[in-house]
Amino acid sequence: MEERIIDVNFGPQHPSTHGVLRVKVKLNGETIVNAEPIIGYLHRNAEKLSEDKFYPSVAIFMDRLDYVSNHNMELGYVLAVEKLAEVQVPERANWIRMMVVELNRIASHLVWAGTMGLDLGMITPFFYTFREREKIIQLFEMLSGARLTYNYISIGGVYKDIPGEFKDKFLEFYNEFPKRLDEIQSLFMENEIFIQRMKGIGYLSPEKAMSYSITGPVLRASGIKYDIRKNFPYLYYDKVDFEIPTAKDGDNFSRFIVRMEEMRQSLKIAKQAFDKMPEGEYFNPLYRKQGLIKIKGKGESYSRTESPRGEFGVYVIGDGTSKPYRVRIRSPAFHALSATNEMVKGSKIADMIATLSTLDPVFGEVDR
Amino acid sequence: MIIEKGKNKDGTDYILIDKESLIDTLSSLKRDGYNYLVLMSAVDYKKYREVVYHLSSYNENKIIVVKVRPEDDTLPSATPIWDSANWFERELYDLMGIKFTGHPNLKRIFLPEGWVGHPLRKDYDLSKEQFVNMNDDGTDRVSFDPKDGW
Amino acid sequence: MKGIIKGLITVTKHMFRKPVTVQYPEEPIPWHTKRFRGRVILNLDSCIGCTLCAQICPNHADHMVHYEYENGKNWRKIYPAVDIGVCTYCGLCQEICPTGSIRLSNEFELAHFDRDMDYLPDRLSRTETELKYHD
Amino acid sequence: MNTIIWLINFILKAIGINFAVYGYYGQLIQTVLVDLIGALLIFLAAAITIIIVIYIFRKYMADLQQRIGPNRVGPYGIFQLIADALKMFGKEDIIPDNTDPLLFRFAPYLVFIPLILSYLLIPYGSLYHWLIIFTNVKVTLLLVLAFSAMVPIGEIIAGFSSGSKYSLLGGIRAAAQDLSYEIPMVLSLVGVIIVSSSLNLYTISSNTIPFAILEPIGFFIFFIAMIAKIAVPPLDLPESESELVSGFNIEYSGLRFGIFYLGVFGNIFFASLFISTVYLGGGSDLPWISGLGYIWLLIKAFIFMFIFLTLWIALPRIRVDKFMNIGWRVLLPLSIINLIWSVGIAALMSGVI
Repeated sequence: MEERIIDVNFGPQHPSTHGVLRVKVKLNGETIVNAEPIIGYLHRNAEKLSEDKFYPSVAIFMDRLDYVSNHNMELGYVLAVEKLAEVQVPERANWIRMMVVELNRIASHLVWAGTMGLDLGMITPFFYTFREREKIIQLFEMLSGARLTYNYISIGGVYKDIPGEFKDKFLEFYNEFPKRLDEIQSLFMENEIFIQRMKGIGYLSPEKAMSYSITGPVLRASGIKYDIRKNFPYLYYDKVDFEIPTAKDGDNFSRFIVRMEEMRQSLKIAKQAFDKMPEGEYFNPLYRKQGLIKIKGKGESYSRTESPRGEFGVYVIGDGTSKPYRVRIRSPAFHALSATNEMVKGSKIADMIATLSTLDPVFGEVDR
Repeated sequence: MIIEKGKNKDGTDYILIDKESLIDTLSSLKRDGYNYLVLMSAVDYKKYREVVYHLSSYNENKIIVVKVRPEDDTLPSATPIWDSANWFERELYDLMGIKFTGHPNLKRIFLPEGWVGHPLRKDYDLSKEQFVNMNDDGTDRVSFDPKDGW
Repeated sequence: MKGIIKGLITVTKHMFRKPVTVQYPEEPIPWHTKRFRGRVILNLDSCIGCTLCAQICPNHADHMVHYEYENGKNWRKIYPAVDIGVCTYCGLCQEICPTGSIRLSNEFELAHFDRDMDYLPDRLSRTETELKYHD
Repeated sequence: MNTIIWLINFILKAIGINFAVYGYYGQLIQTVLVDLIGALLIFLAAAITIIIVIYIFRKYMADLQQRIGPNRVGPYGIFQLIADALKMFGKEDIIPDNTDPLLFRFAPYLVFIPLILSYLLIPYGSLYHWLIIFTNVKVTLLLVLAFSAMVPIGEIIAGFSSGSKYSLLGGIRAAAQDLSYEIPMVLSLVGVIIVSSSLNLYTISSNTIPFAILEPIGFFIFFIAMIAKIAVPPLDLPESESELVSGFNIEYSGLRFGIFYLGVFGNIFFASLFISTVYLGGGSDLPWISGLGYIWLLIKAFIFMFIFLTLWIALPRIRVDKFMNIGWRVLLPLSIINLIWSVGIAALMSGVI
């Protein structure tokens, strides 16, 4: 029989591309011969926009990068500016930051779990994960007054202190969440169809993962124990007790296991941060009120943080004015996406969808 | 050849090298354990442009910054050393207009083909709006006329 | 087969749990806090026209306009106007205001019958409830 | 004589429409008229059933997902489907450029009409008490199989004539899936035919011992084949929303899309009726049991429907090649084993052994 290769464009409007990814696929029947991801449909050039804004205003754009883990994005930027402008941060603020960042990691992974279920044709886990995420968002709303774009972590601290009723809600969430997570996991983990769809699919070797600069859960699922929180501790990650889950196989199923386990570890960190939080100031008064436009720095600094998708870095260059000269963003999912062809070549269309969903790209951040 | 050595504000070491020794330096650094290309960025300092490589390691806790100033905006490509340099270099070409010789697929990555100018340059003309349309054969076309195309 | 049945049981268990959705316009939102960052509101009497809010605004939603209102402190008679269409409710204007005259209320029901998104100082100084009554 | 036809006849005569008095041709006209009204009623009944099934499905899914479900149109949202249908009628019927217009227009009816026709073939009640059987020819099972084999052809035609690559892939998948479930399904039914030595659904369903007990393997195969036939998750391969956007019906809009949509739910309910007729029959001579046969049938069918819906809600989609593997490498050998098994049972029952 004669082989006929057809070109199919998956996306930019497609139910399972997590936004506006377009994948140009060459298909032989249902087998993928070549897959070329094309990005840029959500490009806003946040790097250029940042250049004529004051330092605190740029944090607003960071919120819009990875719109499911906004606190992590803000933290990356704020740490870079704090290094640049030599800002002192009170201890309590750092603990609060750690807590919200870890809670946000859970929220982000929950979104991922739900949408991965949708990609595989399961409708129900999506509702359960979003129910849990809603609780986290309500906690965040209690803290910052916004539901999605928080603008909570500020240069020199955090904007508002933890309110009184937060403790009860947080402890309620802390006690209930592991049970709910087990429930959600039981829908996936032992399901034979799910295992068939995930085991051995989308294999990424550790060498290739390193060559593609992949970080985060995708790298750890390939068996490399690399986490910025352990390797280059920032905030107080060296003072809390947690583990970095890894898996050996490098396939979709390992990525699933790693992320599921990471949620449990994050909850552990958030609880420790909440317990270890000292009383005291939660912001540096020098950089509040009119101090917002007095943040100045000369030189360059690069901050490395572990976002839910991997290493999120912000490279800020200041020229001594109160506006940054250049802001450069390293987005983790960008690199995970660049290895798509490596993972999906030779597999079926359905496998490509599953693989793309385990990479967990968020296009606000990939396209910037 | 190392022109300048120093420390950045965040405490990392940086070296400024010349364009000819870039590939040699990068591959020798990779042999020394810097096997992780964290970030490639380009900065427009008006008088000259600078390409910055952040290198780190997956096994050890170290980081180094390599800077190079390309005259006439061309640099040798680092794709043989790291696969991730592929998209990094496409991005730098797209937004800063730095051409990498030896790159397998040097196309714009974010903006449509045919876009006029490179937005991250400091002399980019922000006053003109550009409109993107699709030709009949599926390629992109850019024009300054808002009424053009559909 | 065992895993499939386990999943089915998990799903069926949820039949006996209460729905978590809130029927919004009829029921109030139970978690709505006082801290919620809603529409910007301006106090005309204390504004000194320092333009700091317009400078810090990341989207240039906040801009200064001339407005005839005498409060004794604002001798240039310029007051902030906010284009609600591009406002991101980040709260930086509230943070930077030296007199506390611009702040974020917790009103979020901003639907009107006209499409005038640009809130001039006069409109900005009144709450949504007052505006609705006025309509 | 059928109860419903008798009722129609009675009502017609009561309001003064009676051609039967005008001799032979008058009687013929009367019969045709009564049959036409009966067919219309069946069509309406099927449409209403489908609407009820969709409503139940939405509420049931909402319940399992801790939501409320439709609750705006009418009390408890019961008129939501009518509102949806009105919206579908109001939509523009778009026919894209590079389609085959005739086949494109024709395909939805090829899916829907056989489905409605196959509703006519189910024996709803007993032959002796409250007769609610519309057609009782000797080969109803064959007719049902013939009608249900037409449905995938409609899907394939829809997929191929749309002129879109997604729908082409959906059409190919529909063909592949059709081939891999239909042969085991028919073979498992052959077992039933051998044991009951009849092609009539009424005779099969009034077998004293239900076939689910006599032939558990056949029942299992048939159950899986039914999930594949109705093409809902976990086996909604031709549609597979997250991979092929909407599969074979991607280019359809308005009323034609609505027909496909109704077809899915009509198929679910028909599959539940079919499986409970064939495999969970179990007739009885007692009049208070067999006289209320349609109630038992409905209860069984609803149980099966809820099983199908729960599977839809809870399970991920099987990959297309894996399902073909299951069809050819597991179900087909199993159905041949089942065939041998049922020959043994038939011999045992007829006293040969």
